Amino acid sequence: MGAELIVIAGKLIVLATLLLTAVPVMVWVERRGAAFIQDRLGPNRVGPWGIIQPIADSVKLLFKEDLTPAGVNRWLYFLAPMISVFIAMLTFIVVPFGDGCGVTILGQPLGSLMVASELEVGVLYLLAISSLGVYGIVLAGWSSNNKYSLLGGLRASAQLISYELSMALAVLGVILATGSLRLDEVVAAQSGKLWNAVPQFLGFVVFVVAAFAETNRLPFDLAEAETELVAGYHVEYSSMKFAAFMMSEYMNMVTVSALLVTLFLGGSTLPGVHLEGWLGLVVSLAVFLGKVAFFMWLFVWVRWSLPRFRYDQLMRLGWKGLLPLATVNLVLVAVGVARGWTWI
Amino acid sequence: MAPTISHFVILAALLLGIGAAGVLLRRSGIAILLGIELMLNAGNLALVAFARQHGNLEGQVFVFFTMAVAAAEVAVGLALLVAIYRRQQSIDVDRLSVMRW
Amino acid sequence: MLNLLWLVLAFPLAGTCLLLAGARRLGHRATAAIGVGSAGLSLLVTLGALVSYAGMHGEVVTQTLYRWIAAGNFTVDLSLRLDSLSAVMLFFVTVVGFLIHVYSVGYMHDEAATAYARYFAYLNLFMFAMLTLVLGANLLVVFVGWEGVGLCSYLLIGFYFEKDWCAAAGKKAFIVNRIGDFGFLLAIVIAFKAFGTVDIAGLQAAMAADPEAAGRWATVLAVLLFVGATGKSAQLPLYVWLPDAMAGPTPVSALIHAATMVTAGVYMVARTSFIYALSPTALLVVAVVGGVTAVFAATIGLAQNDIKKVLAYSTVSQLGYMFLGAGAGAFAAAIFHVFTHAFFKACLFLGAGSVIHACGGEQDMRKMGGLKSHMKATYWTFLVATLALAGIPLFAGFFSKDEILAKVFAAGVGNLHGYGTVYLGLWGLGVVGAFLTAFYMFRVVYMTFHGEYRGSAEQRHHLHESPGVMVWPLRILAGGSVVAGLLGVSKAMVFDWFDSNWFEHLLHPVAPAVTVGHHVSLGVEWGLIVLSVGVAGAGIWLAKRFYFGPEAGAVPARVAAAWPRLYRTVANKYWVDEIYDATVVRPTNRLAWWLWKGLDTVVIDGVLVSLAFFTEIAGDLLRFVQTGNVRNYALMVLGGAILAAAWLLL
Amino acid sequence: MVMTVFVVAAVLAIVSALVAVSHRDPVINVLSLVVTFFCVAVNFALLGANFLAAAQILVYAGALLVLFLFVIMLLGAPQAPESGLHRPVQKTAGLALAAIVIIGGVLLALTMKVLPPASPVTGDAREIGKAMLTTHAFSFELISVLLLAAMVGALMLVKRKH
Repeated sequence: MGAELIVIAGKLIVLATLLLTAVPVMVWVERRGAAFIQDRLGPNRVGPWGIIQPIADSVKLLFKEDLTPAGVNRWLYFLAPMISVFIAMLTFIVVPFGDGCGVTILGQPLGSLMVASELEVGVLYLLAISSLGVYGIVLAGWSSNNKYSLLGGLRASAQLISYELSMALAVLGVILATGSLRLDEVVAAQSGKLWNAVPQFLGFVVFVVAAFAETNRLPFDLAEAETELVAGYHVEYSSMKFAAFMMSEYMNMVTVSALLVTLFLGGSTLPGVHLEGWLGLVVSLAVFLGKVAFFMWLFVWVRWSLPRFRYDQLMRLGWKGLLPLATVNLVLVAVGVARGWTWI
Repeated sequence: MAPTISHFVILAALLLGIGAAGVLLRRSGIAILLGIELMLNAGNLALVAFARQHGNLEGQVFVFFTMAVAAAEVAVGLALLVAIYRRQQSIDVDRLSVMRW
Repeated sequence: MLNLLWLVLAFPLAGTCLLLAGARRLGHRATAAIGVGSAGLSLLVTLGALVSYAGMHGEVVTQTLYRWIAAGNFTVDLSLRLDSLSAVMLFFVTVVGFLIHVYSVGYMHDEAATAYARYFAYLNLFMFAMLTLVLGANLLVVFVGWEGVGLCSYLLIGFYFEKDWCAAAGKKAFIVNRIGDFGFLLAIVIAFKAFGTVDIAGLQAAMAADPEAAGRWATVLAVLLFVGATGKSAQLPLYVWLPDAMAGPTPVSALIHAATMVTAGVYMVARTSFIYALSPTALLVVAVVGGVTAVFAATIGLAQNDIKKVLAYSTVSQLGYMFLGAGAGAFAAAIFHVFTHAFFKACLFLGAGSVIHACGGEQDMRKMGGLKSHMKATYWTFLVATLALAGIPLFAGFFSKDEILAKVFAAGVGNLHGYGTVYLGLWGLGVVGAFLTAFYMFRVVYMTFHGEYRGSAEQRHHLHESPGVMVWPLRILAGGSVVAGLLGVSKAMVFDWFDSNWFEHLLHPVAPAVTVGHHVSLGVEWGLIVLSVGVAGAGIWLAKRFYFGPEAGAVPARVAAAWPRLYRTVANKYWVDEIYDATVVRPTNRLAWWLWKGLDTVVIDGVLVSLAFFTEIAGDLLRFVQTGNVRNYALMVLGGAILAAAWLLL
Repeated sequence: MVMTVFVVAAVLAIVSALVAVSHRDPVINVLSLVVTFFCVAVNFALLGANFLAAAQILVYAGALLVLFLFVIMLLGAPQAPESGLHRPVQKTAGLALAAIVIIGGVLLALTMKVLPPASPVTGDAREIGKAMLTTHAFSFELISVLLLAAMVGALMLVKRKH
């Protein structure tokens, strides 16, 4: 019991560190990346290549005045950023971010590196928890008592509900091919054959597009849309509450990227590589981080490359584009499974 | 001491009663719909409890059907509310008695 | 190749779907490509299948696509059956069908794009249905094809549905066909009831296994099937729709109402010949109906002035010959006539279409004449086909018609089933029919192609030979009308030198002839041949005397004047349509009217109205319970639920 | 341990349910109902229905209540004026009925035979799916038709007439 708890606690610490470290790193990557794409320098004063800049930013945010506008619904106004961060962190615990490779700590096998490894309904849990993320945004928009925030919140709720559907359908294809709701089994099932992204290319594409919508990133950041809604749902927020929204956005990016990697790109495995012991553990972690890093970069890349969709275009894409595609993917996978095609 | 089925059923009964009170006493259409949702959920809880008692899955399967019905009900109910609101700028159901006789 | 047999059906069906889906978007070119292409692909697959089938030894090939119906012990597979009989049908249906598709490209070219697409879609659908009918391995699949061709026939007859009389003709064809179809359906039901299967092979096996039951049911089954055949193949008394069916575009008349669909009845009789072989009565019925129809329709054909109407009655008459042959037990001879008839009658219709096309839509022969010099290719092909139809030696119709007459004569002399005299009488009718056929066909040739042009000056200016896509099918079909007969030269014609009747051999395993022990001697057979040639020659001579030269038309006018009543009777088609109208159509209408006004309006509506009235009163009383308050309703619902729960629990 | 979880969840569920039906702010109503549903999901998990627990959160908290919030915002948070017409009879009868429901349910729970829980059935997704698509296939189809009808109906109701 004690050893088990220690292992779980260890995993939790690793996880939280990973997630929280990812945020400043991503902020830096985003700013430097934007600068690179727009052919300018970006932050370069604080530390070498401006590496310390995110820390300076957070210190600044921490010491800003925490403003509570008049006429807001205090409770909800306070609750909204907390919900956002909480949900963003909660989703990660079922993602297998590495392979234990038979390593034992205090006589306790590490197993697949995720916190809640005994959860049979991992994928469903993920979908369920991530579907709650919308509450943070909607409540922020609502409680601010500001028409821009309200519009942002409204848009966010409609958008998230719409895209969650396509996303879930795309995930269903993977589940169908795997035959299990456990994410570590999804990874294990991919290690012996093609990664899911190949036979379920449609589902993969749908998931990637929906991922952008679910994280409220360009080209789908209609909820904040600074050029029309000022800053959307968090227009009234300042100081650490604002920082909380920022953090949750970046954490969501990490989660979604990790999911993409897990569901469609073989997770922490590389085809043809089987290592044992600590070496295997380190390599698998590195592989996973590498894959996730690629998608994180993709988020940045796309943000600074594509213009924003109009709202009706967004909805049309979601309902008339992605949903049918995801359905087609699901049907194809179902046919494949029914016919016993092993490669699917 | 582990909770027995009775505990769950009592909880379900309480939730059902609270939901029923909400439906019967509130005048806001949204509150009424929420009360109905609560009642359905209480029913679900009882179903799962009974399924556990009998050791089969029928109850759980039925809960899924209930969820689907709840989803359909909410969709139509909210659409009705929107339509009503457009008509008389209010969702007070006591103002809806113009269609009698 | 044989396991690709289903493609024969799939291509036309795919063509239909494409054309119907794209009717508004496809241009003429694309439509023609899809329509003709699908028929062509079907033809290619057919030829491939037939080549590989030819390498076998006449086995029956069945291909089961899937189990269609499974209900208790009643199972029906969607399965196809290829044997020598269906192979013959398959061959000429796809060949003639493809040629007519090609011809239609030119003939229908003036239609609007959507109508053009619709036309080809229907034509492809017809091909699909007809091939289903031919290839079906059980009666139910055959019935699907049977109904399918009926539907296409209806759609295509009413193709110009904006004209009332075209739509009416379509409806007439459909309704008359339904009467026959009902007989067919009854036969299927009885077959299942009596033998527990609707599969053709299964039925045959079941009847062979239980001769007693087979003998009991054979006559009923055979006659009901024949009722179906009279509808589809336009025999007495259900022939009336076919002449009206000429309202459709001419290629349709050629394909559906001459070459393929109308022969479906004959095919069906040959297909189920094992039933007919067991029932002398049914055979006699078939023979009598066929023989009488042959002469009856031919006499009507004498006095028609619409070129397509003459051909229509000729078709009815020739179908009569086929049934006459089948009724004499010579199923192979009947199918042989179906086969040759497909070529020359399609050729005749397409030739007529070419003529009509040239005359700007004119169908009345009294306004034609002298077209020979304007359209050489049409004239020569038409003439070849006419000679074939008239039964002039070396042309296809001679061999097949003569074969039928010889078999009927043999049946008469051999006293088949003890009905020898009847068969002899029918043979006499057949010979008369042959004379009439030669006469009215040459009447058409002389009135249309010889003499002076009698149409308007504007039409004369317009006269031209048809384009290549229309002429080439004519040439190919004319070629077929010459050579098709060589497949079944009877033994007598080569002086018993060798067994030259390849066609009969081919079909013998599938549809064995009902034979009589008596053998007609070679001399008598030659006598019959000479007689029928002489009769045909006499017909041609008479036609030339009546309708050729400066005196053309004078003699017939004198004849008509001498017997005015007879002439009017024949010209008005024996008033059959009028009789049907008075005895069937109008009484039915009146009955329906009474049912509507009497039963429906008074009795049924009355009950319903009074029910509604009482409900309304009850509602009037009960509506005071409705407070209009939603929460009140909720209260009642919950109270009721509690009461119900209490009642259940306590 | 299990009992503690149950008690906490049950108390929280009842309190939040009370808030959900009694608070005047519809947004608060919805949010406290989210808490209730969470607690019910916890109860599902306690009963071994893990899959249902996740589905409960996904469907109710993730979709249905968001829809409620969406509509509330769309209508600008209509605060129903609970003044005006009072209906004392309605109120009394409503309370009485609710009380009957509760008392009846509790009595039923206390008097019913509590068997030792039969072999613990875990609500495995596979088993539920199989049951749904085999024994209950007809109901499943019916539900799908119902959902379609609801979708069409909702669209028709809110469509603006031009």
